[in-house]
Amino acid sequence: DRIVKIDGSSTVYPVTEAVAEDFQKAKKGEIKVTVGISGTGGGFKKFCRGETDISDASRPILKKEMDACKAAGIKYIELPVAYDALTVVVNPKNDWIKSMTVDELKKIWEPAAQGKVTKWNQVNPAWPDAPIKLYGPGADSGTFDYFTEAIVGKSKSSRGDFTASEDDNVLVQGVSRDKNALGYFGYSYYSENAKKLKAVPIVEKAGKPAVSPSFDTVKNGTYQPLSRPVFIYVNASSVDKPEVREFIDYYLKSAPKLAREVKMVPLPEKAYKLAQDNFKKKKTGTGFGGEPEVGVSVEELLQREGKH
Amino acid sequence: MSETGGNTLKAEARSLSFYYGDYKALKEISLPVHDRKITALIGPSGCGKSTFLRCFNRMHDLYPGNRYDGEIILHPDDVNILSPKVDPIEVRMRISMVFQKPNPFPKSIFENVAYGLRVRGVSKRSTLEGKVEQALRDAALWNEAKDRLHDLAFNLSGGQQQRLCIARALAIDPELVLFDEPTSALDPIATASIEELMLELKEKVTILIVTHNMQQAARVSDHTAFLYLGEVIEFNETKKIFTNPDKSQTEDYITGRFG
Amino acid sequence: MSETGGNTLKAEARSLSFYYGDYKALKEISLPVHDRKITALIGPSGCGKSTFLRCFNRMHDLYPGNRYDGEIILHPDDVNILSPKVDPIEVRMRISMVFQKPNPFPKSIFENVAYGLRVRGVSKRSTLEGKVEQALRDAALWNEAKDRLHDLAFNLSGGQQQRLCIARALAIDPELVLFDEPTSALDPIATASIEELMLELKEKVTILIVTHNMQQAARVSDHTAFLYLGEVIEFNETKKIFTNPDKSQTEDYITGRFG
Amino acid sequence: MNQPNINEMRGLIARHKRWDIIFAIVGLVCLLVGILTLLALFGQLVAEGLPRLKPGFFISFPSRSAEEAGILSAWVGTTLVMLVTALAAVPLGVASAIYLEEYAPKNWLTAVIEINVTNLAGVPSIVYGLLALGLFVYQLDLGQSILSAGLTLALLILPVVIVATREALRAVPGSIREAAYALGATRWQMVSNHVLPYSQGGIMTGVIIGLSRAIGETAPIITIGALTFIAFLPHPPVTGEFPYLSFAWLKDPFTVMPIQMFNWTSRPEEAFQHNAAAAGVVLLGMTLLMNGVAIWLRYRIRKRIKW
Amino acid sequence: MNGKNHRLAHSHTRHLRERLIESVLLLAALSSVATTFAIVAILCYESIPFFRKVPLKEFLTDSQWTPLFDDAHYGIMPLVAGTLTTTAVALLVAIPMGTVIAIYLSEFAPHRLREVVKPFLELLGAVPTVVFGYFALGVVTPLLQMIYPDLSGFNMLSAGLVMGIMIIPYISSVSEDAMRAVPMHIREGSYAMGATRFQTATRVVVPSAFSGIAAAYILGISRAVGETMIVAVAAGMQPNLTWNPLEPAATISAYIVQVCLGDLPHGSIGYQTIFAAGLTLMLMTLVFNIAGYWLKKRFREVY
Ligand SMILES: Nc1ncnc2c1ncn2[C@@H]1O[C@H](COP(=O)(O)OP(=O)(O)OP(=O)(O)O)[C@@H](O)[C@H]1O
Ligand SMILES: Nc1ncnc2c1ncn2[C@@H]1O[C@H](COP(=O)(O)OP(=O)(O)OP(=O)(O)O)[C@@H](O)[C@H]1O
Ligand SMILES: [Mg+2]
Ligand SMILES: [Mg+2]
Repeated sequence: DRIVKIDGSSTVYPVTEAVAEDFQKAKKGEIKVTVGISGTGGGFKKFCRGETDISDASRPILKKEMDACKAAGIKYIELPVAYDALTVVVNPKNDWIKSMTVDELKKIWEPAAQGKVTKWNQVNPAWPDAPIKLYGPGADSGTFDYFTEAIVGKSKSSRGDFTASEDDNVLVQGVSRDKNALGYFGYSYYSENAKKLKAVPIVEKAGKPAVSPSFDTVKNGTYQPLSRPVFIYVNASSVDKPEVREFIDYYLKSAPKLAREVKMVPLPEKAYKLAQDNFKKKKTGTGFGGEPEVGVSVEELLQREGKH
Repeated sequence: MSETGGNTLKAEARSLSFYYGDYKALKEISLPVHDRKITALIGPSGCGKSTFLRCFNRMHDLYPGNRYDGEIILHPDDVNILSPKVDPIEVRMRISMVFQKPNPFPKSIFENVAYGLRVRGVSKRSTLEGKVEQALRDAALWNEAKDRLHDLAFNLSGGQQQRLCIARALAIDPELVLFDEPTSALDPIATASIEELMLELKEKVTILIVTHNMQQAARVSDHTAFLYLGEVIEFNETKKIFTNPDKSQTEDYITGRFG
Repeated sequence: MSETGGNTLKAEARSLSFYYGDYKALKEISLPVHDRKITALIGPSGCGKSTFLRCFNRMHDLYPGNRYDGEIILHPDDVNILSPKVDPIEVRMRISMVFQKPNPFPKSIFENVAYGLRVRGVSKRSTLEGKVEQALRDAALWNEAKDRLHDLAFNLSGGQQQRLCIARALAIDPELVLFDEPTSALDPIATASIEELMLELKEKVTILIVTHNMQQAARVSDHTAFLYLGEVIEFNETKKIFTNPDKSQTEDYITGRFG
Repeated sequence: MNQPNINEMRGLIARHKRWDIIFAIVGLVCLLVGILTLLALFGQLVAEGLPRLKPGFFISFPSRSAEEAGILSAWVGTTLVMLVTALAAVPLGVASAIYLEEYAPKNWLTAVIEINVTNLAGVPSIVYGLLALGLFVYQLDLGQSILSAGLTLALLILPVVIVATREALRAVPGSIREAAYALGATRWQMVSNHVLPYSQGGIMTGVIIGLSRAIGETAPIITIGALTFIAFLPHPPVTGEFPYLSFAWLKDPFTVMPIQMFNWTSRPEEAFQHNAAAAGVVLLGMTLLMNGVAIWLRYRIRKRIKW
Repeated sequence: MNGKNHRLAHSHTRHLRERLIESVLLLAALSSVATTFAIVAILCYESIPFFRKVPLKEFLTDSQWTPLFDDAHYGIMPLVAGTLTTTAVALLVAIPMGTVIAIYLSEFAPHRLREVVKPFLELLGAVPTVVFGYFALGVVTPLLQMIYPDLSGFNMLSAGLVMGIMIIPYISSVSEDAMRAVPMHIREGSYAMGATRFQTATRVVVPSAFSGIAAAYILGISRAVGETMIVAVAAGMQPNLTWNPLEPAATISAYIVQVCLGDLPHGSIGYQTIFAAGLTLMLMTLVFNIAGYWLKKRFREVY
């Protein structure tokens, strides 16, 4: 059997699934593709044991995982495939929020706010004297890591007294039911539920304009700092298998269309080109140093020296 | 209970039939049960004695598919206790039963005997203790049981269990007691004391007893009915039945080698 | 089995004691069981008759806390069947038992009787059918049961169940049969046929029977033992025991009102 | 008995019977709460999923478009995984129960096994997943396969099967055991000819609630690697040529119904919620179907055996 | 008896066969012990590095559980409290209701109803727990909020209630079987004394079936302690040291599943916390079970 095995993050899953579906149809079932969801961490665990050909990742590979892969002699090609735009949302009945600055968000979410910042007017006196109800993803998720890094400035640094859920639909429900709610999660959950939610335009720095999340603002890089790339990692030795090669080619070619279809934001054309080059060249290693990073552009990333 | 004993009736079966599903185990039985007398039912195994007895406290109600036909009138109230309108619990409160196979509860000896009283709402320790002791004495079990009242009843011997069940049935002062072979598992001495007890009891209560011991029937009962294949072949005063039965079948049966 | 009957022994209890936990139910019992004879055990309820009988097929092994002391020698092998080295199953293959409370399996009548044979590896339909019929005839149940062989045994009357258990115990051609009050639930006619059966059986097998029916003991048994409070008070030929017992206790017991 | 006495007694009975009635009502209410919850859940699922319950749903593979997506790989996977689970858990569970109830001497080892069994029942299912990942997938090298998943779920429900079976065995009266032994039956004959057949009803209950639990489990099989997107079927267990049975499917990758549901419920698109609901309906249907035989057997057995 | 030698020979093979069967059965019974050992081994092995970093004292006494945050605290008590509270709520629903249903079905209901209803109740155990989770969140919580408007959207109460309903079949089915197995003649004894159904059920049948009912309870409790998805969806996933069921909280099992399926790298301290938490849960259930074992032993009735 010719099987391409993929596992990993649930954030990347929809894109990979879409590609896998079309790819199998295009190949008339000659090549089988399986896609699992076991989280970025679980995916890398299997990947670094050589059990999967490709790993979906909503964050770059981290030091521990790099070590594991190295120990097992596994080299990988890091390919960004789409953007995920973290969206800050409030209830549609919330009429006082027109936009928020990163600083305001930080004031709400930083660890020091725990138990202290509990009312809207503590953040901005123009806002009402009403309690803030916070919703966010669980601390185990890449989304949480990225948001804290981007807003608070330090990964995993957050207040703890918010309602966390693994399941973004639960967060959607929570925010849509509560006038005083504020939450954040992936763009696709916002865009599917745009009627029940209101996305908050973000002001990156004082003086910059407030930018709402959308395909365009993410793609052209103005929606900052809450857009992040998501990746697939390809096992370098699997590339020798023609089915994997064909699959990746297909992936990078169809990603712009399919990502959009599943409500993820495609990378700029140029980035896909670069990714294809990297893949052809079998450029292994990660552009990150095993540490999370905010605000890097994909193009820059793809040109960095790969670290192992 | 009417004040005089005499020849008044305590209960009366009127063309009573009984069906286990399709099987007709009792065939139009009519039988009087005299007040404060002992009525014995005899007959070969499988003839329907237990089935008949169990009609009196509506035990058959517990199983689906069983069906009564006809009546059992309980006096002095003159109610048909088989009528669906009559509450079987009321019937059972007034009529108690000792079963063919001893069936103690998985409880202590004391709790077994006290059970009927508790069901009747008695909970005062001293009343219970008094009644339990009296019942155990009546059933000739007190000496063996008094030191192990709080042992599990299952650890008793077969005969002891049977006496326990007798004690349990007596503790509640019933009007009519149904005995299904109460002494089958008992030795002669215990049997003697149970028979004595019955004779004493009959001062106050009516007794219906199934026995396959002809001597026992002859000794203790006032009236005897001979059942065969679900029918009453003959009913009469015990003396008459055992000396000069009307039917040849009866005679054959009781003069069998073991009369 | 030795070829001659006579006065050889089939089994022998030698200072057998038995404990239910701490309670000593049998006290140094010594008793011979003669080959192809009927030995009766009599005694008041709770004296240890069932306990003694159940030693012979090691039934007590099934429960924790029970303890034997002393020996039961089975002849002609001369082995102590209580020895831990002896496989209780082998003992039970040779010694079968009818219990005090009828305990049929929740299977059909046929399967109840056939079970012992199946355990012994018989599975030929025709053999089974023949043996089952014979056993049911022997136990005087054939007429009642022949049309409902495949009915559940639980739907039988008390006495019918008892006879079924007898048939079950006989179907396997045992060397020694233990009867624990086999006729207590039976009417005189059925009792007569079971007693006849025992007399016939004794041509081939040895019988140990517990009964509280003195007449029965007198009628069928060759030897009688009188137990009291876990001790053998007297053992002798039945004739002797019932006419001229050595001990006054025995005399008191058997001449009770119901001798 | 004189008249006042009878009235007193009637009063007593009426008081006692009041409890009967109260209890019957309370019982019925409790029952209704359970059944109504089920009906509410089921109704909700049906209402939401009905539009998707068309033949196409059963014969299509998952897809990014909710209307095209189906549960073919999921229901086939569930069927095969349940087959493995039942074949592993039932014999193992019943055998353990028989050992504990009929053979085990009353010593510390037995006590340990006994406590251990009930303790296992409380281990969260995800921990079984972790165990299975280490044991079946890596150590025994069974891979992320139907076999691994089936065995994992078998371990998961083992305690339920054992506990229910033990109680069923224990309920067989001692007199029946005595009767069998007295006829010369060995322990195993006694167990296999009597105790086991008479307790089948209770064993069935254990099997039913065990398998019901297994069929709805998600977490442990995700951990060992059930797949969410799989657009092909495992090897067929029955082949056209001799020996007609093939076991290649045991090692195949798979997905199961609850995972498919789980995946769909966490999708952002509303349309997938309908798919999830429809899959839920099918899953409950499959459970009833799977347990049908056991339910029917239990009904038959309980009707036949009364002590 | 000349067949004797033959019988002895036969007994030899029979003996062997019996021993063989016994060994096979013992092996089966030991498989569950082996499972436990494997689980404990895995949990211990992975939590050793965790306990190297986090002293046991902190683990047991710190009142915060934020191992995945920058400012990490490793106090297990919030999770323990969440687990115990949801379990307690669930049991307060499941034990009375399950028992009542069992008694009702076994002693009161017409047998048609019983045979139809039981399989349907058992279906409750088959509903994927995610569905229950959404039911708790989307139906039960809003209903409860109509009574207590202040109830937070995520709370242990509705998770516990729904969990209780889910566990009902565990308790009702197994106890009903146990009650049904009480021999009829014992019931007859009670009815013959004039007892009502209720009296017979509570005074004779339930005590006689005690061992089976206890086993059912233990199964139910165990299931509640280990239940994951309902709590994960409906209780808020917020480690919160509180015994108030009206508040949101997280349980050990929910925490484990959350981390297992998340994006954390394996082998990191954050990931290892799940093993320490799992070990804690094992120990907790062990304590329950040992207590249950002794209780059951003391109250066991025989017939
Ligand atoms: N399982 C047991 N545990 C404790 N004591 C017991 C047990 N079984 C019987 N006994 C006691 O042992 C004594 C002898 O009992 P056994 O059953 O042998 O009497 P028995 O002579 O057969 O009487 P019966 O004629 O009433 O059947 C009795 O006092 C009885 O209470
Ligand atoms: N539950 C039942 N279902 C079907 N038939 C039954 C049932 N119980 C008893 N019978 C049959 O009804 C007939 C009468 O049974 P019953 O128990 O009344 O006999 P009995 O006179 O008490 O006999 P015994 O002296 O042996 O106890 C018997 O033929 C018996 O087989
Ligand atoms: Mg009878
Ligand atoms: Mg006895």
